[in-house]
This record gives sequence, C-alpha cells and structure tokens, in this order.
Amino acid sequence: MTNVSVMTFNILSVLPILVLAGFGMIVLFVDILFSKRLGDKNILAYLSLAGIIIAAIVSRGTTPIALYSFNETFVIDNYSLFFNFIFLLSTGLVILISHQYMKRENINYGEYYALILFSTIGMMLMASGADLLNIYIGLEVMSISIYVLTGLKRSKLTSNEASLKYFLLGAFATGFLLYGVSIIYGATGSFNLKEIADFLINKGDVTGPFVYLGVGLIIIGLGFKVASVPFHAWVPDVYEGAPTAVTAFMSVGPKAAAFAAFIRILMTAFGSTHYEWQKIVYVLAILTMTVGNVVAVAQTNIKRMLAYSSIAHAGYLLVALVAANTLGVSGMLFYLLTYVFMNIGVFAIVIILSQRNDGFMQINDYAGLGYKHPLLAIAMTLFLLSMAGIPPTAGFIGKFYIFSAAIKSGYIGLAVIGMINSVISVYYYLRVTVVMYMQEPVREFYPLTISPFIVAAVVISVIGTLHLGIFPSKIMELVQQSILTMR
Amino acid sequence: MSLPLLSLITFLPIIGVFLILLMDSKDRELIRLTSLLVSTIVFFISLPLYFNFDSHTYDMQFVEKLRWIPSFGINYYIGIDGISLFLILLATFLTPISVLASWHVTKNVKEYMIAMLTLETAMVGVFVSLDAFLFFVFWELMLIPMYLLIGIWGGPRRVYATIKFFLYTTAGSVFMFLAIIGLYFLNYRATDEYTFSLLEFYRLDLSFAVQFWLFIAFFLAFAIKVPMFPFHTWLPDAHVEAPTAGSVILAGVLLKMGTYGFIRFCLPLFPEVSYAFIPVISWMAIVGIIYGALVALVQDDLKKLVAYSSVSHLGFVMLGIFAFNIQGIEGSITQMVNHGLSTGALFLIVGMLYERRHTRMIADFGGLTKRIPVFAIFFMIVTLSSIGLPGLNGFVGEFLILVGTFKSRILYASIATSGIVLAAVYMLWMFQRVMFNEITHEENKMLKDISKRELVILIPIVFLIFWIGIYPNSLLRKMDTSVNHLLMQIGEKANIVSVAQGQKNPNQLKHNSIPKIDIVSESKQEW
Amino acid sequence: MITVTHYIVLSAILFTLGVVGVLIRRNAIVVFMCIELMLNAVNLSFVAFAHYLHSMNGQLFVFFTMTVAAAEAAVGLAIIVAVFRNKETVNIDDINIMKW
Amino acid sequence: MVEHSMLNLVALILLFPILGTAVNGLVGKRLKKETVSYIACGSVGLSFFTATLVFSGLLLLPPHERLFEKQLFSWIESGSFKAAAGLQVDPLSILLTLIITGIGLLIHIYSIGYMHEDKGYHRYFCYLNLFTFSMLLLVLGNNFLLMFIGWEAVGLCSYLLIGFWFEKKSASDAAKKAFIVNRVGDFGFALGIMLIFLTFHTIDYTEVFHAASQGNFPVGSFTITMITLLLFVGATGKSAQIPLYTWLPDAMEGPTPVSALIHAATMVTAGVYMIARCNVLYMLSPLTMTVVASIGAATALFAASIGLVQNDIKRVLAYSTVSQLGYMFLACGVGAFTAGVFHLVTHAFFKALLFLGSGSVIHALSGEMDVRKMGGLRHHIPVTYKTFLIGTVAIAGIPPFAGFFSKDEILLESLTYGNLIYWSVAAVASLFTAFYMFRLLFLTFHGKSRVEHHVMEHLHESPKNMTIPLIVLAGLSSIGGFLGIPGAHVMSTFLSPVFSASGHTKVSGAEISVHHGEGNPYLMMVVSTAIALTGIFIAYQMYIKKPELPKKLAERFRFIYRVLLNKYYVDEIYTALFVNPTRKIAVFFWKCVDIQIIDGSVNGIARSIGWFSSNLRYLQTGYVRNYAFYIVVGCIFIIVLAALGK
Repeated sequence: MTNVSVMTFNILSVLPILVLAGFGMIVLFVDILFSKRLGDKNILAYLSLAGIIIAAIVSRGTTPIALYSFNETFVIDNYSLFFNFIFLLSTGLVILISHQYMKRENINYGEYYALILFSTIGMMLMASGADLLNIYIGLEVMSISIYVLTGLKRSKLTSNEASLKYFLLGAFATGFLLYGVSIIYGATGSFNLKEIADFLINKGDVTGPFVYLGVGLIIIGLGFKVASVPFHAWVPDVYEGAPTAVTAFMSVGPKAAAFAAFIRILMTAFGSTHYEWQKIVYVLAILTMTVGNVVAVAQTNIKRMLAYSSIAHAGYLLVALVAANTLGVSGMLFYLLTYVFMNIGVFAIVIILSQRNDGFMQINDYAGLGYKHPLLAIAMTLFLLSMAGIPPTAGFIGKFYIFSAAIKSGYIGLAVIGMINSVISVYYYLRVTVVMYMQEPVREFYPLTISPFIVAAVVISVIGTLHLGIFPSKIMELVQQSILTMR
Repeated sequence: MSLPLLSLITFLPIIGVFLILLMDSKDRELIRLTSLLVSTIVFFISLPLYFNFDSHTYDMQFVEKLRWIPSFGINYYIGIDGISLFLILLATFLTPISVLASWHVTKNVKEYMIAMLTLETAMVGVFVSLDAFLFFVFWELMLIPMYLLIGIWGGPRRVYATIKFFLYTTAGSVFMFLAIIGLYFLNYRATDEYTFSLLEFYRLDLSFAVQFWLFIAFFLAFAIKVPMFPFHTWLPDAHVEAPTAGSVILAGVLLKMGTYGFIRFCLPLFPEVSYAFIPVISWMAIVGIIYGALVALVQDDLKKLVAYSSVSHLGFVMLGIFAFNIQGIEGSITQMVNHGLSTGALFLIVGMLYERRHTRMIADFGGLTKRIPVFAIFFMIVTLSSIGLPGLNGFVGEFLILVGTFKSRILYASIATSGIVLAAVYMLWMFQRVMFNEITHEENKMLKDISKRELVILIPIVFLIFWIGIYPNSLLRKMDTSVNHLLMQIGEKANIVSVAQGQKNPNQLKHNSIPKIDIVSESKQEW
Repeated sequence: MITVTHYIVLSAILFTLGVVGVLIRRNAIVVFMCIELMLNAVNLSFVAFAHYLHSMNGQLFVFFTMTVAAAEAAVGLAIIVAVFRNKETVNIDDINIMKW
Repeated sequence: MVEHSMLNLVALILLFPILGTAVNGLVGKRLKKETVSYIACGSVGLSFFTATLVFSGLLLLPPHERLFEKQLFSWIESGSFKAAAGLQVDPLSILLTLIITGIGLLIHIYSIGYMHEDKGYHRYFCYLNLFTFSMLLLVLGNNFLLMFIGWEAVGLCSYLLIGFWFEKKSASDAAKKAFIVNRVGDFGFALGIMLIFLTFHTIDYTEVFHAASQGNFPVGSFTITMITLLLFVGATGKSAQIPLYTWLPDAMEGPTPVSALIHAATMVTAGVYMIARCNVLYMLSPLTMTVVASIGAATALFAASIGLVQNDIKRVLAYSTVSQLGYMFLACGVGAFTAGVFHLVTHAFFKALLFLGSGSVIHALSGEMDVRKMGGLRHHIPVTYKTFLIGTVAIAGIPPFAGFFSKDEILLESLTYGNLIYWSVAAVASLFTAFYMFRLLFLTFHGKSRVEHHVMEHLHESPKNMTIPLIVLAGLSSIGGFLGIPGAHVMSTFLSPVFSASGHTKVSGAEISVHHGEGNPYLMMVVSTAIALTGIFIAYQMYIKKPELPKKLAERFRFIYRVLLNKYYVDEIYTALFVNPTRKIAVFFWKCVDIQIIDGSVNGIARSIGWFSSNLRYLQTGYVRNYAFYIVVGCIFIIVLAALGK
C-alpha cells in the first residue's frame, strides 16, 4: 500500500468541485442580480466556461499516488483525474453547443448553466467516490440536476413528459441501487470500497448469495444510468423529449460518470468476485448491444436514433467491463473519451441544423445536406463513421481497444457478437450519410445561424475524433497510467 | 536512410487531397488536372519500386518502420516483397487511368477526385502494410471513398448497391479484425512481446483448432472481398451502379485485396488449415469459375456481364493460390495483375460506350465496328485478353494456374479448364452482339470513334496486355524468390505443427487426408 | 425476540410493495409515493443493519437518503406540476407522446 | 558452316509476316491498296524465300542431324515450369513451313484480285499476315506451349477472317462458332500439355520425345494414352473431326481465299501435324491410335456422305476437306505418318486449288455460290475450268495426279497396318469423293446454264493475279504426287528422321514401321483407280447423261436424302444437347440461384434485422409502467442468477 496516502480532511482534493460549485453559485447570482441587463446572457456561458477551465487547470496533471481524504470516502487518483477531464471536457463542449440553442428555444435561463455545473459536480463526485455513500450522493446530485434540465422547456409537453419519465424511473432505479447498497452493507459491514474488497478477499465465502444480490441490485441502479438493456427504456423517450443540448449533455457526461462508478465499484470492491457479476454483465452487454443496434435501424428521428446508438455504445463498454482486465478498463476510459468527441460532435450538428421547437429532426430532413452545407456534412460523416468504428477515426481505435480486452480475457463469443452488432450499426449510421449525400433534398434548408461557440465545439470534436483515431498513443498512455493507481 | 519511397507513394495522394481541398469547387479543370498530375506522379515514383527491386531476396524491401501506437506495439511498418510489388504497381497504374476516365464527371468534381485519391492511398496502404493493424486500418479506410464513389456518382440503384457493398465487406472484415487481435495475443503468449508485425506472426506455431477458427475469420473477410462464390452477390450490384472509374478500381484493385490477403495471411499463418481447406476452397473456386461464366453468359447488361466474368476469373486466382505450388501462386499473382488490366479495360470500354449511348444494354448495340473501327480494335484486344488468348496477358496467368492446379489436383484443373471454354462463349457472344452484325439502332449510326483522351487511357493498358503476354518473365522473375520463400515457410511450418501437435482437431478427417505432395520441392509424382 | 432477520424481511416486503405500487398505480404522485416507500424500506434495512453491526455508518446513510429523497420530492413535484399545467392530468398512462 | 548460318535465319521466317501485320494493322488504313498488297505479299514472299534457304540449309546436313533448335528468349519461367520461345527446324516443320509460306504466298497474290473491291482491304491482309505468322509459330515452335499459342492464334485469325464480313449475322455466328468449338478442342489440348508437364517435367519436344523413346513408359501406358487422347481432342477441334467438325462448313462464310488458306491448306491440318509431331507418344498408345484411326475413317465417310448432296459450292468443298482430313487421321492412326503428311501436302495443293477455283467461279458470278444456279461455265471461264478440273481429278485419285498417290498410300497402309474395315470405309469414302467432286464439276461447268440473267451479264474470267496462282497450284497438283511415288520414297526418306524415333517401339509389340510393308502396292493402285473411276462414272451418268435422275433418286430415298441434306441434323442435335441446356442452366443460375437463393438470403438477413427492428421498437410503449416493469424483470433475472450462482 505504498501508493496510498490518507488524510482525513483535504480541502485541496475537492478543489475542482469547489470551483465548479462556486461558479455555479456565481452564475445563479449574476443571473438573478443582473437579469435585466444581461441581454442574451452570454456572460453566463463565459462564466461557466471560465469555471470549467479553472476547474480543469486545478485538476490537471497526474498524481503518483492515490490521495484519500474525507475519512477515506473521497479519492484523487489518476483514474478520477482522467474522468474529471472527460466530464469537464464534455460539459465545456456542451456549453459551447448549447448557448445558441437555448436562445433559439427561448429557454435561456441562468439556472441552465448552474445546473449543468452542479451536475458535473455530481459526476466528479461519482468518479472520485471511494465509498458507496459518496457515489450515491454524486449520483443524485448529477441526476436531480438533469431531471430539471430535461424539463427545462416548461411549455413543451414532450419536455415535461421526458422529465417526468426520467424522474420517476430514475428514482425507481435508485431505489434498487440503494437496496443493493444496504445489502452489501449488511453483508460486509461497510460502505467503503476498499474495506468491502478486503472483507470479500478475507471472508468472502461466508456472505452467501447476499453480495451477489447486492452487486446485482447496484448493477441495476448504475445500469439504468448507463442505459443498459433492460434498464434502458427511458433513454429514447428522454433523449427525444429533452432539449437537444441537454440530450447532448446527458448522453455523454452522466454515462461516463456512471461507468466511472461502475468500474470503480465492480473492479475495486468486487474485483475478487468478478466471476459472479461478470455473468450478469455479460448478459446485459449482449442485450444492450443487440437491442440498441437493432432497434436503431428502424428509427426515423435522429435524436431517437442517437438514443439507441447511445444504448448500443453502452453495450460495447459493458463488453470491456466483462473482460474485467486492465486492458478493458483503460479501453473503457479511452472509449468514453472518444465518445465525448463523436457524440457531442453529432449533437452539435444536429443542433446547428435543427429549427425552433425541435423541427428538422427527421433523418430524411437531411437529404442533400452534403451539397448545401458540405463542411457540416463532412463533419457529420466523420462523427458517424467514428461511431460505426471505421478507421481512421477515434471510434475505431476505441472499439479495437475494447474488443482486444474481451479477446484477451477469452470472451471471444462476446467479441463476435459485438462485432456483428457493429456491422448492424454501420447500417443506420451510413443511412444518415446516404441521406445527406445520395438523396435529393425533400425541402429547403433554412438559412443557418452558426455561432462561433458551436463552430468551436465542432472543430474541437473533429480534431479530437481524428487525433484519437490517427495518433492515439499519447492518450493511450494516459489511460493506462490512469488505472495504475486505482486499486 | 534513403527516400521513404513507399510512404511517399502511399501518402502523396493524401497531399493531393489537401491541395484539392484548397481549390474552389467550381474550378473543375484545375481539380481534374491536379488529381491527374498527382496520381501520375505517384505512378512514376512507384516505378523505381520495380526497377530497384532486388529479386534475389525474399526479405521485405523498401522497409520503413516507425512507432505508431507503442502501448499496443503497433508500428507503422511497411515494406514490399515480390508478391505485393505488382499489386502496388497495378494500383498506382490504374488510378491515373481512372482519373482520366472520369474526365466527364461533372457532379461534385472536387469530392470525386478527393475520393479517388483517398482510395489510392488506402489501396497502396493495404499492399504495403506489414503490420496487421495497419493493414486493417487501410483495409477499412478503403471502404469509405468507394462507398461514396458508388453512392454519389453511381447509377439509379446506387444506394442499395453501395450499402450492400459496405455492409457485406464490413461484415467480413470485422471477423478478420477479431482474428488479428487474437493473433496479437497469441503472439504475446508465445513470445512475450506485444506486436502486430506480420513477420512476427509468421513465426507462430498455432494448434490446428486455433488455426481453424482464425482461418475461418480471415477467410470470411477475404472470400467476401474476392468475391468467392457464394459471397459474390454484392459485386454485380456494385459494379453495375458504380461509375466507370469506380468499377475499374473495384475490379482492378479492390478485389485483389482479397486474394492478396489469402496469400499474405491465410497461407503462411495457417498452413495446416489452409491445407485442409484445399478441397473446400478449390470447389468454391471451381463453382465460381463455372457459375460466374454461366451467369455472365445470360446477362443483358454489359457491366453485369463483366462483373460476373470477374467472379469467374477470380475463381481461377483462388484455385491457383490453393494449388500450393509455385506455378499456381505465381500464376495467381500474374492473373491478379492481368485481371486488373483486362477487366479494368473492359469496364473502361463499357464506360466509353455508355458515355456515347447512355445505355449498357447489349441489345441496344450491334454493328458498332462499322462506325467505330478503332474502338473495335481495342475492344477486341481486351476481350481476347480476358478470354485468355495465348500471346496476351490473360493466358499466362490462367495457364500457370492450371498447371499448378493440375500438379496438385488433376480433377480440379480439368473441371476448371472448362471455364476457359465458357469464357470464350460469353465474351465472344457479347462481342458479337455489340460490335458485329448490322446496325439496328439509329442512334448507333452517329457514334464517334475513339477520342484522344480515350486513346491515352487504353494504349498503356493494351501495351501491358501485350507485354505481359509476350514477356511474362518480367513479372515472374521478380516474384520468384518471394513465392518460393512463401512455400518454404508453409512447408516448414506445416511440418513443425503436425509433429508437435497431437491430432485433436475439429475436423480430423480432413486433416488426416492432407496430402504430402509437392509443397516446397517439386517432387516427382508418378501417376 | 425480534432479530435483524425480521427487519430485513419487513424491509423486503415494503420494498416489494413499493415496486408493485410503481407497476400498478396510475397517478404520478402515487407512483412517486411508492418510490418513497421503496426508499424508506431501504432506510429500514440500513438502520437494522447498522444496529446489528454496531456501526454508525448505516444510520448516517439514512440521513443522506432522506435528504436526497426530500430534494427529489421537491424536483419531482415540480415536474409533476409542470406536466399538469400543460396536460391537465397526472395520470401516467396518458403521458406517452413519445414512444417506439 | 554455311548450313548453320542458313538455319539461323529461321527467326526471320516468323519476323516478316508479323512485321507485315504490324504495318498493315497500324497504318494500313492510310496506305494505298497497292502498298498494302506489296507489304502483305512481300512479307510472305520473303518468308517463303527464307524458308527455302533454311530448307536448303537443312538439306545440307546429313539426314540424322537434321534437327536444329534456336532459342530466342525464355518466355514463361515459374519454378520448374519453363517454356522457352524457341524454334525448331526439322524435316517435318520445314516441310510445313514451305507449304504455309508457299501456298500462303499464292493465296495472298490471289487475294489481291479477289478482295480488290473490299473496304476492309488492309484489315484483310493484316489478318492474313497474322495468320501466316501464327501458323508458322505453330509448326516452328520447339515446345508444346508455343504450339498451343500458334494453335490458338490461328484459331483467332480464323475467327477474325470467318467473321470478316461481320455485318452478316451468319458470318459473325460462324466465326463465333468456329472459335468456341475450337476452344472445346483446345481445352483438351491444354490439359494434354499439363499432363505432359506433369509426366515429363518439361514441355520441350526434344526432351519429351527423348524421354518417351527411352522405354520408360510401356506401350499402352495409361498416362501416355491420356496425354495422346487429350491432344487428340485438340486435333479434332482444329482439324474438324467428329465430333467437333461442325464449325468448318459454317466457316465458309469467310472470304474464299481464306477458306483456301486456312480451312483447306494449312490451319485445319494442324491436328495432323501435331499427331505427326508427337508420333513417338502416339506409337506408345495403341488405344489412342485406334481411336485416331477410327475417328479419321468415320469422319472421312461421314463428311463425304454429306458432301454428296450439298448444293453450296464451298460447302461441298468444306465437307470434302473434312473427309480428306479424316483420311489423314486414318493414316496417322494406323501409324503411317508419312502417308498422312504426304496427303496433307498434296491435299494442300489440290484443295487450295479447288477453293481458289471456286472463288474464281463465285467472283465471276458476282457472289453466287449455289451450284443449282450455275452450269455450263466452262466456256466463260476457261482457265478456272481447266485448273478446277485438274484439282477435281487430283482429289478423285486419278493417276498420275497428286491425290492419287497420297490417297492410294493411305488405302494401302490402312489395309497393311490396319484392317479391312478401315480399308473399306476409306474406299467407300473415296468412291463418294470422286462422285461428289465430279458432281460439283458437272453441275458448275457443264450442262445448261442455270445462271440468273443479270449475273450472266457480268460473267467474266478472273484477272491475272487470280488465275496465275490457279495455274501454279494446278501444276503442283499434277506433279506433287511424285514426291511420294512408290519406290522413290522422296517424302518418306526426307521425313524419316522425324518418324524413325518411333521405330524404337517395335520391340514393344506395336509392329509398325514407316516404310512400306509387304502389301501389294500395284494391285492397290489399280483397285483405287477403279473406285475413283466408278465414282466419276456414276456422277457422269447422273448429271450429264440423265440430269433428271438425281431428282428421282432423291424422291425415292427421301429419308436418306433429307438426312444427308440436313447434315444428319448434327447442328440441331448439338443445339438441343449443349447450347440450349447451357443457356437454360445459366438462366436458372442467374434468376433462381443468384437472385433468389443467394441474394435472397443475403437480403433476407438484412430484412430480418429490419423486421426485428420494427417490431422490437414497439416494446418502447411510452408507458412509464412498462419501463418500470422491464427494470423489474431485469431485477428478477438478476435475483435468479444470484440465487443460482451460490
């Protein structure tokens, strides 16, 4: 245990979180105090971005050892730092793409930015949680913010509906999570992941099926957040109903956070009993990939299609989780990062093209895009190819990483199923490009107003997608480093 | 370190892509000229590969090796031997020709040329890669521009065709991808070294069962690409819908990636299973030969006819590869080049007819020779080359393949030879209906004979058709050492494996019946 | 003697009741209350375990759960109100614009 | 070493025609017709001249050293498979070379006149030169693969020339048929070569024949039998034997000089050449010999019988060619290679003459080919008539014309080394030959004129450049037979180095020698002359004396007549047996297997995914309760798994 230092109370370790919280507050105050003079509230976006950048600066770099604090409920290690990076990046990108959208949809409330920042705090808590309690708190902070964000467009029924569904089901799933936590607590006498792990290693054989059951219930709770079948049903509806920027947000950050917690719980606390939960995750992975990809084929609404695609990607990530080796974990980290770029990239373009009240959301609306807006179309194609896992994009390397892990652990059948699924996925991603390039426009394109923010987001996503696809080695080293201090 | 010739050849087209990106899409002529220039330069700088190629060594030549993704042991590792040399040349040769053949494309010229040049990079990349991962990257990369070429500039059913093409090929290649990863870990287990280097993979000793599954995975990818019967149905659709240049590249180079894959991966990596699969693959090839020829016979669309003839021709190539002797494999490589030339030329010619008449239906033609005699000569030569007339290129490859096959399996060769008869039937019948007889359609009386641009396109091909036919040794000598080495590799490994491993494989029966004949040495065979 | 087992069984029964309630009730508020029932079932088991294990952590967790549940209730009711304002119903069976 | 410097010229024989091809092919369109003809004829002339030089060079060598090989370059080299581009001069090849270039030259000259009006003049001569080149390659190549190249290349030229008037559907059909039928034969030939390679590890004549004559292979060896049979399949294609003869009559769609050169004098005899070349191998396989002889004899009779009733002047000649080729195979089949080659030579003379003569007739009659629309032409075109007469007499086998000696020798040999059946079949065929040739002669040149009126007006004797070749050939047909006159043995002595190797096999039981056996040649001469005269007499009776007789006979033996007139319906049978089923299978493969089964299952997979997709999406009901239910189901599943797990 040389790489662990324990401090009961270390304010520095939560500094990024404090920064974000502070900026969230500032945003709220600025919004309330100067609401008359703010105009289009650009300042709020700037403030949030500033908060994110400062938080990123604070949490940058790596740490040679895992720093535990707050009575060992909170840990700063390379793993959580990497996830912080993912969260901050995705939140930053989402803020870039949402500004214009919020104004257009007339929901440019100040609390939007605050909620996004708070939600990010929740995610960071989840990634850094070394204790089930902390993870639970993080999860709730994140989720409650998103419940609100989903319903932000108060006047719109779909937004209300999405919010309600997400809220009810989210709370429902959390109930299972909590029940699982209580069972684990009952069986092992602790919430602390390390202690649970120690207990299981030393006296694991006396717990009976309870640990198994507890893990299973926790898997339900987190599986809900990552959109794993059969806990996925909220995803399409909520994605469709939520304001698009929020959809972009929740398709990336919360998912990554949930996976962060997933990995940490399963690998740290229950690493010694992995052969038990692997079976569950194995089945979930297959179901998730297959249902996500197969149902995506029939979708006509791009947001819904992306929702199913998001489910499918969760499936691929679960494959790596099944592998339960370092390769798999680092693969998931890598994949999540690539997923940030490609998914937010796609949503950015969807937002650019969409009309007020979420018009222009049918895939067929994109007909002829390739000629009307070639650059947008090229970027969109790139993101979609990346999602489909075609080189030289990031998604390809990500898939390679994940399926390598599966094969390394001998899950060849799983890898084969995953690959078949990725072929199915190629179909619906390609269909979008087919529409863009190979069909005549069915209707006029409205003149687009493109803010520099969103352009920046697209450019960053493009660069990220290509860079991770062509020169992934730096990031790979980083992710491999990230998991070294984990256990 | 001298000039990184291979990298230059591989990535110069991409530089061309960037140049074109900078251009105004309305400046079509400039874009065309640039892409023509770039691809021509690439061709000329690929010529030193041939002339400086040392045919006395089987080692990889013009090797470049850079670290790419070190944490996985993935390298940018490229190099060529006598097997890949000609396929690279074929790719660099056909690209400028295809660019030239696309002169009349007016829709989105910029994107078109970008796709063409990207395609060239991917094609060359596939053939130069010595790192399995790199190979796969190029292999998949190739799909995108081809997908766009068919989908955007294709015929009426282009969307169906292009998606079919993409999905079909991807479906095959994902399994190959898994197999490559599998090899990677197997190699690690054996050598404690993480690498995707093909040359390292060659040293692996795999058990029969492992070989079997890996072989199946690679087989699917390659068989679909070739395409072997019964995985061929994407081909006619893709060909019919693709623009002329797309068909040329598709038939000329892309299909060769499959056969090349068999030589590069399946044979040396899984020699035992490849052995065991001789009957299966040979029969598939034979069925492909005859089936392709028969179906070609009754087509009424010229492009479809040529497409099915490809199925037949590539059946020969496969048969030759799985003859497991030097004549067969050298014949196959030669035939890959030949098929690229003659089928490429056929597609060009069909394209030229299409430009004139806007139809590809055989029934819409007839008697053209009278109007366009010079064109007819070229058409005739190419047709004869495709038939495999001695003295032209097609014969050399086919005959060597058949000799090779005959040496190992007389029956196969005997049946396959009938494909040559059928080739004459469908090609000549087609030629007769298009070029001979009386002109029945008024529109055909106005046709213009071959243009200067078309001459520039066809003359180099026809020159090579004759050259390879008359002096095939200029190819065979360069590949001799490499092919011999390949066979040596197979022979050695097969022996090692069969000694080291007890026979507990899934298909023991086949395995046991592996003949011990003429793999390396051309041992005498009494009949 | 009431052992921890009794508490656990009771907790399980309550939890199941909550789950069944979620599955069969139509009014969004009642559904939400069923979820609260589930959470309270969990709380019960936390307390029981804490007592059984002589550990304060379980008790602690309950406070957090309750706090979070309160926050959730606030947000949840707000959402239900928002829905009601637009749709004039809180029957969750009527709320299915988005499907398939 | 003057003879060697002469022999070294052999490459030039090939060079001239290919140069002619290249020049006429590339720039011929822009040249004047005269220039084209000078180039074409000049190149063949030079070739012929060189051939004579080489010939004399060969003659200067002592007989047993008359084998000269010249390596040009290595053509295909792959492992142990080596095919050189090399030439071989020996008595057999030089003899053929002389005929090809000699008769070729005459026919080139004749073509100048015959094709004068044609628009494709340069194209014609380009093809003709290419043919000369290919044919020379066929006979001069020193290995089997070169022979195969020539073999296929002459097939190509034949294709091009038959389809010379490609606008006529019948012409292009015939061309295609010729090529494809030949391909069928080549299929066997190619396999034969492969088997040779597999057996001997080389395809070089010298090495193969040397190995074969070493006694490594017993007589009747299965391998050798297979080799020879496969090669013979090739020969049946090229030399129009049963069952692959059907293309030759159709090939008459080509210009008549082409028929003379390719389909009478040279190309069609390639099969005979090949068997003669491989005599060593054939002698090792009695079975094959029997097959060769039987097919030859059968073809001779079969084709002759069809020739009896045909009305197209060229087709009669075509069937006669098939029949005469049958004779040659019969000769080879009984081991009388010299006789076969001898007949090849004389046949080249008289059949070329007959074809050119018929060309002259057709030319005179502005393209009319039907003998029923001829008659009484002897006064209008006397030169043609006289030369044609000589040719007819020669082929009928009247001494002392060329055909008599060669045919007589074949009859003799077939009796001596074969059996009575061969002899009688050959004799009947000979009777038929005499009959139909004189029938042709009488119908064309004698009797009343049935020429249509407007044609009559243009009736004219052919120009000099056409008649001179006729006269030369007539001369050759008259005296050519003396090359092989019994007792002098010019031919057999000259060819003996080629065929003597097979003499080694005597030991092994095939008691065959190239020299004359003990049969009675003089008696045979009388008999065969009598047969010929009988045929002529019948023809005379039927077509001069009683012109109404043929019709009566046709009425009387209606069935036989119809069958013969329709060529035994062989084409129809082939169509029904091969062409139609192939097409039907092909359509079945395409429409049913390809589109429905294979593509159907491929698309079916896609469609089934689509089906699943569009049905599974309905699980997404939109009801929160259902979604919660899925979660519960998942929960139950996990509980079950947990319960089972421990």
